[in-house]
Amino acid sequence: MADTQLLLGLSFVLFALGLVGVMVRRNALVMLMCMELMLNAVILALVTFSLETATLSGAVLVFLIFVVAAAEIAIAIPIVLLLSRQRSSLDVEGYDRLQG
Amino acid sequence: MTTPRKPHVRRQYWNEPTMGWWERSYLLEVARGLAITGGVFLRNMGKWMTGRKGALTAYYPEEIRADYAAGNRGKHILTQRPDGRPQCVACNMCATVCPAQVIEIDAAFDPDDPAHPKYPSRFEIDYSRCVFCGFCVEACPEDAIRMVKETPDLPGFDRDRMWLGKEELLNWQPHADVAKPYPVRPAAEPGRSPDA
Amino acid sequence: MNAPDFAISLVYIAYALAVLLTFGAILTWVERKQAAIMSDRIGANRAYVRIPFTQVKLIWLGLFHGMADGLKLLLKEDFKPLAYDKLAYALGPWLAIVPVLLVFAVVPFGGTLDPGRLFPSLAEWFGGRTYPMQIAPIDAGILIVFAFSGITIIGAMLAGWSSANKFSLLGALRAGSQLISYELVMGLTVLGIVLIFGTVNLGTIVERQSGTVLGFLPAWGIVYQPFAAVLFLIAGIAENKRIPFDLPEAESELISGYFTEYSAMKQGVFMLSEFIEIAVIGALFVTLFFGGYNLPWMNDTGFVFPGGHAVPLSHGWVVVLQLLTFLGKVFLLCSFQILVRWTLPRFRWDQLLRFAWKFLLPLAIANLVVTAVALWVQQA
Amino acid sequence: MTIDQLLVYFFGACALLGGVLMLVARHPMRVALALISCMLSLAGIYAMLGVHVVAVFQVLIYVGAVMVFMVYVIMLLDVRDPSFVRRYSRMLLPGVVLGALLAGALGISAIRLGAPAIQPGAGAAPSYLVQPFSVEFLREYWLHFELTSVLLVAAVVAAIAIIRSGRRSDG
Repeated sequence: MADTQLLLGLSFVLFALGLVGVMVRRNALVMLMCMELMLNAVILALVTFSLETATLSGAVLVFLIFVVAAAEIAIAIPIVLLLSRQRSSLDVEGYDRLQG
Repeated sequence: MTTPRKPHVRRQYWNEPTMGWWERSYLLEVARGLAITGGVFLRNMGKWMTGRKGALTAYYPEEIRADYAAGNRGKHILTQRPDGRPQCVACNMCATVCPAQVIEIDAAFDPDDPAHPKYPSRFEIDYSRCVFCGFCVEACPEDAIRMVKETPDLPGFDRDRMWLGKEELLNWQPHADVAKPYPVRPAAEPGRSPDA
Repeated sequence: MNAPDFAISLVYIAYALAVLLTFGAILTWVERKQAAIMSDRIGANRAYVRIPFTQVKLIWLGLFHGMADGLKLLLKEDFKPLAYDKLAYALGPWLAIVPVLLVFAVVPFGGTLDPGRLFPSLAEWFGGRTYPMQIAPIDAGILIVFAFSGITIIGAMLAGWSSANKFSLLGALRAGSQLISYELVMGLTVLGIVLIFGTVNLGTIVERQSGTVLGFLPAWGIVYQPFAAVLFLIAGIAENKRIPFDLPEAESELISGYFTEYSAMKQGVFMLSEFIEIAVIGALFVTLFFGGYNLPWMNDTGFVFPGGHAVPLSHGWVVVLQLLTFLGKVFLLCSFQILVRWTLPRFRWDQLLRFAWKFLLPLAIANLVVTAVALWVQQA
Repeated sequence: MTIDQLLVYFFGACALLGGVLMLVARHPMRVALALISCMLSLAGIYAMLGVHVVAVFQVLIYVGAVMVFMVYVIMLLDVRDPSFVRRYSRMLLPGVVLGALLAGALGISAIRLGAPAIQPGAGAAPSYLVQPFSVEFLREYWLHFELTSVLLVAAVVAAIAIIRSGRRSDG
């Protein structure tokens, strides 16, 4: 059995990477993918906890996260499609119409 | 702003297939099509397995088609004199008349045969270009070139193989029809010089 | 994992690779020859191998055409286009072939192997352990199949996108939407089988297909689920992009679709993966619906016919018979796919997607519901 | 150190590399490739830990569905815009600092937490095989499972509504 804390650390680092990605990248699609990375990190943490506590609930929660991820991508991608069709750009810094 | 699109009118064709709803549903028809092709496959496979030929096509070079027309003439031959020398006198008339210009003749002088001193030292036909029109046979004054029913053994990986030379053209299976008896003429009078 | 397990795994992997690659090479020839025989022709018969220093040419009905093709693809110039993305371009063929090969890892190609009984001199080393003839007897069998075939989609899409060619891009778009649509259908049809046999482990599914129903029918999946079998086969042929569904690589429209810009062995890998996929789809179909390695009335000790007449067989013969049965069934399925490919006309693009979503998918769901209700009634 | 453990470390390193590449890569397709490799490595970790169900579904849903959709959109929307030339926004420095802080804080808390509160093996070790897992899943969590389907339906309806509204505004 691998070191629990190592897996947890990997999960934290991946989550931080995803967060940094969402914050610093300009491309909307890349930001979406970084959010997927954050979800993946959470899944890793959940699986680790589930193994550690010897209960199934962590793994079950993973499945619910899968569904959430699918739903999220199903809504986010059409929004990105529409945005890019309006501006013909995926650059989030161009989307400043709401700035008032 | 945008021009209204013309309504799409489906063209009616005279040979429009008529299909019932069952055929339109495409299900049974798929099975029927598979049955037809599968049946053909099984029948042909059975023929192959039992040592018969399950195909309509021929192994081309190994197998000569059985259904050539009766009048088909596929190969040239040079007729021979009784002593085996070609009857050709190298007059070049066949080469002149040939529409595809495939016959090449080099004439040579043979002092030992005063009756026919001019003979072809080289007689070649390029079968890759020959159109098998038979004009050479018509043009020959000496009945030296004829066409026979065989087909030359041409297919190969090399275009040079499609040039047939004098030896191949003389090397025919002598039929009664082709081996024409050559009337033996007296030798030319001595003193008349043969023209070179 | 100890040494005997490791050795057995190696043997299995070698066997599976040999079978798959042989199928890939042979099917190129079978496809041409069968098409020729179906249309009253002779077919490929020119390639030969000459025994060195003699004039003896082995033609063997043109069997060496597959080898000649492979050699040609290996020796051709590997023409590299100005790819849009070099990494994705290089990755495409690999993502196309590796998952296809990996799918075979969960397919059982024989019953239980007892190496101790097969080789008495090694019995001590093996210590009486038996091995199911399956590279990875994982309980998530079918799920793994679908997981891997999802990766092939990405391979096709990467290949098409990175080629910087509009035909490739169109082919990739078509490949993506077609494969996703039909994978859904495939998954839903398989669920019926999963309901009936109560497991997703392919090994167990095959084991439950031995024996008979109603006394005379072999207890194969196709007997329980004939409808799902047809749907699965349709979806399977669509999954490996062959002719009624070959829109992603439609020669007449898109040159050769998403691998237009590939040449030499890279293109060969795509072709090979397609032919291997025929065999893999055949193997999956055999596993799910045709009883895998089972022959009617055969069990681990020999044949037991309905009249009570028994023909006992030694373990070695049973193993060989099971392997051969599996291979034979897979070959029949491959041949059937080739028959379909040379019979049916192609779909149009909109028809293809409409067929998947408006015809196959409702049918698959209906089949699933009917199966579930029938099982519920039976259990109640 | 067994080979399983080595493989876990290897896959972990691959996942980490994929995550870092996601931040560095310029083209969204490269980012997608990095994310796919990261997800596959995570699936490898799960498989090595014995959680086969999660591993398979990780590949099936994330790589086979979500990422295919993503790649499809990247392929479809081949938009060239300034975000290709300048990858990072003005938030680069604060973002990186914040990310490092977050990772550090989580790591420190994990270290300080030390041993888990619940000892492993307290209950019967759960089986992550498909059959027992799904039986348990549907027996205990069937309501959640059904609710996710509501979520999915809502997502599909929303997606269709978004596409419709976009089409209307186009004219």
